[in-house]
Amino acid sequence: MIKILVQRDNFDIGVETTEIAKLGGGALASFIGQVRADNGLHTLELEHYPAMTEKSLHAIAEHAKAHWNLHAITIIHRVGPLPVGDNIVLVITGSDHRQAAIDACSYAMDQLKTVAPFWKKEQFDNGRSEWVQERQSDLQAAKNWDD
Amino acid sequence: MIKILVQRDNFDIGVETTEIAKLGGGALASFIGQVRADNGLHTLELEHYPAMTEKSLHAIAEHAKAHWNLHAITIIHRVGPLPVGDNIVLVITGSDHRQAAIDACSYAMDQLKTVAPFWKKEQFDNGRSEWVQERQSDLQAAKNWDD
Amino acid sequence: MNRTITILYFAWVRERLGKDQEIVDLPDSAVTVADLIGCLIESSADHREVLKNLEKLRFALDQDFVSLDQAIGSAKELAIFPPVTGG
Amino acid sequence: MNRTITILYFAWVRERLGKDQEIVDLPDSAVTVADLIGCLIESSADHREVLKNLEKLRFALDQDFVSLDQAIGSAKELAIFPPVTGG
Repeated sequence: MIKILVQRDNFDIGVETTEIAKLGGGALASFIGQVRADNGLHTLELEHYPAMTEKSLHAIAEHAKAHWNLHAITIIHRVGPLPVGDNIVLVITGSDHRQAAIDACSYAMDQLKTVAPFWKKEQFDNGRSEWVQERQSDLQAAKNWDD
Repeated sequence: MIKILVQRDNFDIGVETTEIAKLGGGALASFIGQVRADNGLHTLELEHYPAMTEKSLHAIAEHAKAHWNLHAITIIHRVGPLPVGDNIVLVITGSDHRQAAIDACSYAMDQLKTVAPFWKKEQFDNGRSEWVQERQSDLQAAKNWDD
Repeated sequence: MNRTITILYFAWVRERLGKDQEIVDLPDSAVTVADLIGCLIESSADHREVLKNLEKLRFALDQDFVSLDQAIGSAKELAIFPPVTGG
Repeated sequence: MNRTITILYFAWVRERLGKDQEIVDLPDSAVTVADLIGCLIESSADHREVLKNLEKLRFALDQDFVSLDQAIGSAKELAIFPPVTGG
């Protein structure tokens, strides 16, 4: 099972985990990214390129599923204005083996950060706003999966 | 926050995730292990050594929290008879950084498999039962964190 | 037979140009993405300003990342945006 | 002044011995865990049978893993069990 959702609404890790657990396997890894209260940050505005997002998330999920022999992978990414503490992204992987589940989840997150067409704009308490810049550490993390 | 529970009851990943999310950080990694339907397996019976389990899980959690600078780590391990599909173990880590959260979660699972005093007995549909044996791959996985 | 292509802009590229897309004529001389960017740069001072540092931008042709020397071929859509920052 | 120590058994060790714990006298000659295991082996045919392959067993003294050459010291509790299989 591959499940990709890009939505304004929140997600529920319990519901998504139960859905993947039904497929068996016994090993479920997940990652949630949330808006962190950094330096007076108020809201993160998430913009994306819908046609390409869909394509890009499916490609990540399909590679992860095939490479780590997953039963299932769910990727949910939110868009729109997200206040501090809100969920941004959820990845869950289901496998027969814990290391495969964890590695595939980690891989999907690294790819999400570097190839999926999302852009974050930070809006601060003082009214200032700023587009988030790419991080070299994210590029390196994604690159490390190439070998 | 370090939260360690060894219990017969099930756990709820949604509830546990929400608790860790309240501490901030923005990066939450989790792993769930469940009873897998292998070769006619009916029930897994989980036995443990209560005094040592507590000590051992705390040591794992404390090392993970210090080494990866976590905000929080929750480890819940079930004991007693667990039918196929049931949850066995949950680890959730909360950090400022996704790789720290994921690595700490992976580390805790590897340690759980090799130093926490739990024993699994498999009970099969045909009435046969058998104690699970240690796996070399688990020992190797735990060892890989030593360097 | 005048070919056209849709140009999409995202994030600060969209904000600075004040538009999220435009449809442009594709001259026969525009073979690669770089050629097309050259035409856009000629089209206004805003374009010239926003597109001056190409190494700060990324390009997707029909929803696939491409480099500047990629041939446009029969592509319908070129997206121009800063490096992605999702996840 | 007779010292005693509680021996705990788990998993198939417990099943084969038919008990989950026993309290044993600790002779002055028993300095290390190996010495104590030696005394247990002498105590019954069941013990001898179950404890014959020590490399298949693990030992915890007052809830810490120890090797056979560990000194017992003032420990109150020795646990004997197969390799753990939790998680």
